[in-house]
Amino acid sequence: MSNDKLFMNAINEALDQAMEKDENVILLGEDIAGGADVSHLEEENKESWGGVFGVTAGLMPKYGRERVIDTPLSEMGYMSSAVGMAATGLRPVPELMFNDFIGFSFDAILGQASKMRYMFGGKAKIPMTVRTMHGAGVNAAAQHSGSYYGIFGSIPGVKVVVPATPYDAKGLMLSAIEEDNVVIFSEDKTLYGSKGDVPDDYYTIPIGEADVKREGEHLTIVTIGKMLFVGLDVAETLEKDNVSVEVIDLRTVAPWDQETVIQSVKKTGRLIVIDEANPHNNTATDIASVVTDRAFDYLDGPIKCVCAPNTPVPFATNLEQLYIPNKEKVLNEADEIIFDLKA
Amino acid sequence: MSNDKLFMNAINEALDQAMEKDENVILLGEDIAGGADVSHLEEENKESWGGVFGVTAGLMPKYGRERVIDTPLSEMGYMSSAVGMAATGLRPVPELMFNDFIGFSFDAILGQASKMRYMFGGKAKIPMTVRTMHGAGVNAAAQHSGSYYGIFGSIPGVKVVVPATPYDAKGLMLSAIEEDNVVIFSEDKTLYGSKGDVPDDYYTIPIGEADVKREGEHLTIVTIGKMLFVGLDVAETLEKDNVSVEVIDLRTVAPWDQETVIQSVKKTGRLIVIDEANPHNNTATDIASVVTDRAFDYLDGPIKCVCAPNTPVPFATNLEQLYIPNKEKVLNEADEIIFDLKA
Amino acid sequence: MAKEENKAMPESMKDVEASFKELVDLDVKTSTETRVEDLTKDASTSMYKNMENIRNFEENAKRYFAAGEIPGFVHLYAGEEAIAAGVCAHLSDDDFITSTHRGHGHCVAKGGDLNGMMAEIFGRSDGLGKGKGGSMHIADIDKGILGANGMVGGGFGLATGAAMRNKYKKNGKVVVCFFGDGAANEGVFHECLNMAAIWDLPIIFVNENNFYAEATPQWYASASNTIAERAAAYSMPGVRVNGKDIVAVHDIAGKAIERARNGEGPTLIECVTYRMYGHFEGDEQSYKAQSGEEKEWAEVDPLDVFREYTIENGLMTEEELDEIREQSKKDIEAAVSYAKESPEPSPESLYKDVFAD
Amino acid sequence: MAKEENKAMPESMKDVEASFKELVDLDVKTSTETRVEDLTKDASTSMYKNMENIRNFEENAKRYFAAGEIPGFVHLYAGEEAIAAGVCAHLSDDDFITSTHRGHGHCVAKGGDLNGMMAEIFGRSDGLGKGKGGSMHIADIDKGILGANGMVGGGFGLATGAAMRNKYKKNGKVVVCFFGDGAANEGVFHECLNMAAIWDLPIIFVNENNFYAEATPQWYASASNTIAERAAAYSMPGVRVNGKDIVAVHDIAGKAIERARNGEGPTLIECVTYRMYGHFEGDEQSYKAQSGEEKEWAEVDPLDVFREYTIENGLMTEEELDEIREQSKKDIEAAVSYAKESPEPSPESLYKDVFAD
Ligand SMILES: Cc1ncc(C[n+]2csc(CCOP(=O)(O)OP(=O)(O)O)c2C)c(N)n1
Ligand SMILES: Cc1ncc(C[n+]2csc(CCOP(=O)(O)OP(=O)(O)O)c2C)c(N)n1
Ligand SMILES: [Mg+2]
Ligand SMILES: [Mg+2]
Repeated sequence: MSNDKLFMNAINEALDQAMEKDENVILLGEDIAGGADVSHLEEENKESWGGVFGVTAGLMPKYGRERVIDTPLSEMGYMSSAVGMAATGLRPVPELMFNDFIGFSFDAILGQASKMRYMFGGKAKIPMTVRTMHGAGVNAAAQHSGSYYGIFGSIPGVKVVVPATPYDAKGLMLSAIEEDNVVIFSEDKTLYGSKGDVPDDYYTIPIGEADVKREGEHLTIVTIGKMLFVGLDVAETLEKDNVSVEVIDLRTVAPWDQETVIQSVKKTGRLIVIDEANPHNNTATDIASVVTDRAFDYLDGPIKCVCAPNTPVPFATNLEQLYIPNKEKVLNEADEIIFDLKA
Repeated sequence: MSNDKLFMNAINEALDQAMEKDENVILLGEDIAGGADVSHLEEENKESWGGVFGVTAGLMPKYGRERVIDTPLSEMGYMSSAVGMAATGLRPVPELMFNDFIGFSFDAILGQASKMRYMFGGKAKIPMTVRTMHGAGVNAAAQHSGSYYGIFGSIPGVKVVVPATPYDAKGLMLSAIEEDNVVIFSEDKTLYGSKGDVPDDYYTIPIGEADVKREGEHLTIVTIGKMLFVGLDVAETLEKDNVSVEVIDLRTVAPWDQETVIQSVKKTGRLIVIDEANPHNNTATDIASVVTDRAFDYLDGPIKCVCAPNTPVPFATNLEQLYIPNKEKVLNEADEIIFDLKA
Repeated sequence: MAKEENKAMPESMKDVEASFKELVDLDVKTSTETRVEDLTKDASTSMYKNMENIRNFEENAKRYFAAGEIPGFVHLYAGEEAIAAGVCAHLSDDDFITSTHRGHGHCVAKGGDLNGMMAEIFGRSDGLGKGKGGSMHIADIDKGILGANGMVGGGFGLATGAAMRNKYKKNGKVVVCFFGDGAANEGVFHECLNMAAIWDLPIIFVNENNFYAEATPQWYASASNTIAERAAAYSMPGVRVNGKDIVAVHDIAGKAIERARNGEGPTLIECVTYRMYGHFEGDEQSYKAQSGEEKEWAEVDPLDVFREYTIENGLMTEEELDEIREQSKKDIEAAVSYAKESPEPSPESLYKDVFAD
Repeated sequence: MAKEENKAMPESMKDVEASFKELVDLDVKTSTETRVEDLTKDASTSMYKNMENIRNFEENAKRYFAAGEIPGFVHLYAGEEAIAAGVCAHLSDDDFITSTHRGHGHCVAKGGDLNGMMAEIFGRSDGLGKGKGGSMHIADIDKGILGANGMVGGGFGLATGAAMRNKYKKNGKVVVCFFGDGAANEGVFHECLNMAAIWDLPIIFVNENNFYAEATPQWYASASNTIAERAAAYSMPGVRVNGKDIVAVHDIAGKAIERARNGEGPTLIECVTYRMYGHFEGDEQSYKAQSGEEKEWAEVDPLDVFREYTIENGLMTEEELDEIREQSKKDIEAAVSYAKESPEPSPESLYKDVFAD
């Protein structure tokens, strides 16, 4: 059975089923339950917040505070503790509330989790899934709106997942938790309220596989996370000009699915990558460079990367909307490579 | 007057002249002097280490401990303190001993220094130069050998400099300290012992300008830091096959010099970028994607990025040497785009 | 909690010792004496004016956030006015402060322009940050405000660095670092208090212990009963004071700032307080106690406490106090109009102010 | 300092109280009693054997580094043997430790394979890390060694997490986190001691205060006189012990580990010691004192201290001790031969072990 569920509930359901299945799965983070040691809540086995946006609501009451751990404001401490838990056999799922807080806990990933197995000659496993949140769109300003999955993706030993739909979110989360490696699971805060079909049963979606969300002939658009909807929107519009667009949802940004993308580009000869990250040294430019290298002779034009500008995220609504890649920007870039196609 | 100086001495001379010129220039870091509060050293105004590799030796005795500050092992504390110093009018030059330690102090750059001016509507200036050290080659293993200038380069509001020669190191350091912005000055530890001509006088080299270290017609090789010497070596070799190579030393990796690189590619039609960073989401892929976009019609073949593999840095000498991009790897990649040129 | 419920200090809290004891065992120095002679009428007037301005600023922020005119995250300082107003009374424009995500109060008390602040949280071009920073990033460096900070603990380093600068310049200026009970568990607290202590920096670490970090109680998250006692680990004086009592805060802060100006080094001051509203607007606050001493603390209105005090001690009359209140309401309403009339930022401004040139 | 100069404990250091007082004013509990009845001959034998193995391992690491056969950074543990050997005597393979950049001693004492360790620092394929980690990354998870760590402070979180796991599994196992005086100034020290305390984790934080962090003295970098006194900020017991005296270390560690196994929570133990050589090989050590009490500490050889003790207390004879020493020399030489004969890693291994599949 399956039915329409919210993106945030799909994640919650995945966490619930993973915890149900394996007692080694432990959640920890700031206020993922909330109200720890508050007597009137404890008495009724109640949580307070269930996460700043309620994504983990209901899990503490069901699994108890020993498996849903509210931590002090100590990102370096609890993130690196999660690495220690993973190295000793648990499957921790730490939450870094906003990916912007990586500034307080980066060594847990860069210095420890991503390198231990290699430095120890393959003798360690770090089965850890870091839940975090990225993206602009809610006026959270420069310190709470960044998209840093590309930084994580540059680190050897780290896998990075960015789901766009509730269905993918659940299946990818369950795969991530099954993984014996460090996985950064980055959620776009503006997608939590989106709805989609999500099977009730436990199912997984392989990490490392992109998903062709729409097939097309003339132009390939690769998208990351929320940008999928910009890509689909662009495809609708261009269809009116008889330009057939293939939209590929990357889903895993590291290691990203080179075969699927290159196969598509060999068919269409044209590529646009949409990535909300800042424009330099990001996943979009990585894709552009790999595709130019591996499919150069198939390209009918330059590869276009549509990203956020090279600025922090602004607060004011009008500026923030201008910051996020949108349909108009993509269409402008597209013009340059599809003008010959337009009837 | 000018003469042969060591790379490390060129940096030391730049720091010395900057401190001489402006009393607001303050150095701070771990053991940049060494022996703080050790009576027998204090009595003779002696330092102990002058930095782990002696790069800052002699500056404490000359300027005193109030301008050359040994800090506790508190990277987040002293790096973010440097931001506070800069925001209030000093020109701090904090040293992050190894760039790998960014895991302990990333918020100082990502969350604070790079965003303050923007968030405050242009009302803050952060004239801070972070000296740090990258690169493999001395068996320092995975936690002391990374090349992370590409991560810094992805952050809006941050400039990143990676010098390859003593001459450039001095001139770029003096420019960095004159800058009213955050500059990451990343030194390759294996270059400290290299020698080159360095004028004794105070001089600056503009940040953001690449340097054509060798002119050529058929192939452009863009290099970062130490990779310059791999590029020049390759050029020598290919000359024998009558392939004329232009070697561009990027010098500033963010913002990198698009005009110089593109002008060269428009002339040669071929580009190889050599970058010791891990292969994904790095400066090389950024260059490849921008050049494909802006000079697509001038390209006679795919752009090749020669980088470190997607692994941590190994300890054993033979593996570490295999890890670092070298002449053979570049020549292999080159073959694919210049076979038609070889006589 | 509706505003009219607010009380002045309950008897139990008049004796700080006692009330803190109930809250948590107290084993650090506590200020009880309130040195009236220190408080001139002028000082009282400007402190009360600041408290009213903060309260009215927050009430309006609350109203216009609810009305959807102020976007983003808004963390209100209402209920904690005595701390910012009491501490900043000792500072001049060239003393620095670092603030937090709950920063409106600090910025008002330190002299931040009310119009510019209000326009900023509305996201308008005349805001102190041209509408690019918003509520969590209000700053005014010329007024000595190094910025509200969205990163919990982000202020420790900025403040420590500013203090290093003051020490180097030998200018007799001090820095005040405001931070919460939750922030005290960030590693950078440890690093910066240690550095401030070994270098005898002119800095005062002012902790605002409002019982909670979001929905997490201080008594759960901190292994130490009090924040103040942590000062001992840095051979630094640690003091705990009733943060609802501006006279007590002003007294202790004055002594600490004096020490700092004289080059006698840093002080950690823990001010126990309670926020009037949720962690941020929209917080249902199911974690808050509905009875007992916590509730008592919640119901204390520091403005009422000070009104009572000034009247009892003949510093101000009720009429004078009401006049200040009315004027403040007018000033804040003017700030709201100013904000509403200010245009949204120009599209080009998105690309500006990344680098200084 | 040439090895022959080493002394057993000078009179002034026999009374720990007194000698610490001279070192820095001490205001924390200190272990002085050394409970002989606890020390069986077997225990003494294996502790002494570990001390000898560490010493000989380091002497050889020093020799082959000088000969250019061991590359990279090498931080020697010589002079600090009593700490690792005394603490690990209480641990079994399924208790965990986290180590530091100065990790050879911890790994030997925790049962790390000598051949595999030596091959690792030589960078050979039979090393514990297949030659990919080297001196700063020796690990053997099956032996409960979560790794040496090149990041100062890197061990705090790993250890705390392992302790959270033990608490969750209710398995009665403990974790020991070794760290230096310099590491105690990293923010993660604060975060992890606080977490360990609020959750009563089965963990022992063993500080190795060897006077210096590289060339920076503890008395300069730490605002607290001692590391142990910082425990109070976490309502945690803090103890200071003579780290040159393995009997004292063994005694205190035993009590702390017992507490942890019984679910009574964490302990911070500061072991005062001194390294025999430089921070790393190549360090000229111009910062070290040439006279006074620091010099006295420098000259104490913990092995001689223990030899004297075991003979005086009739636990072992000089002959037995010498025999252990000789055997240890042989074993380490065998490890060196093993390392030298081991091939360098295969080129393909560069690309392996990044991900588990
Ligand atoms: C580094 C960091 N971690 C977490 C957060 C999310 N967050 C914002 S405010 C807050 C609670 C802060 O509590 P406290 O320091 O007591 O200040 P208060 O809100 O009570 O004034 C948290 C966890 C953040 N903004 N920054
Ligand atoms: C995060 C980090 N900062 C700095 C360094 C450089 N470093 C290596 S060892 C060391 C000193 C450590 O001192 P201490 O903790 O006292 O240990 P000891 O060397 O005395 O055993 C420093 C600064 C590092 N490796 N990691
Ligand atoms: Mg609080
Ligand atoms: Mg030390």
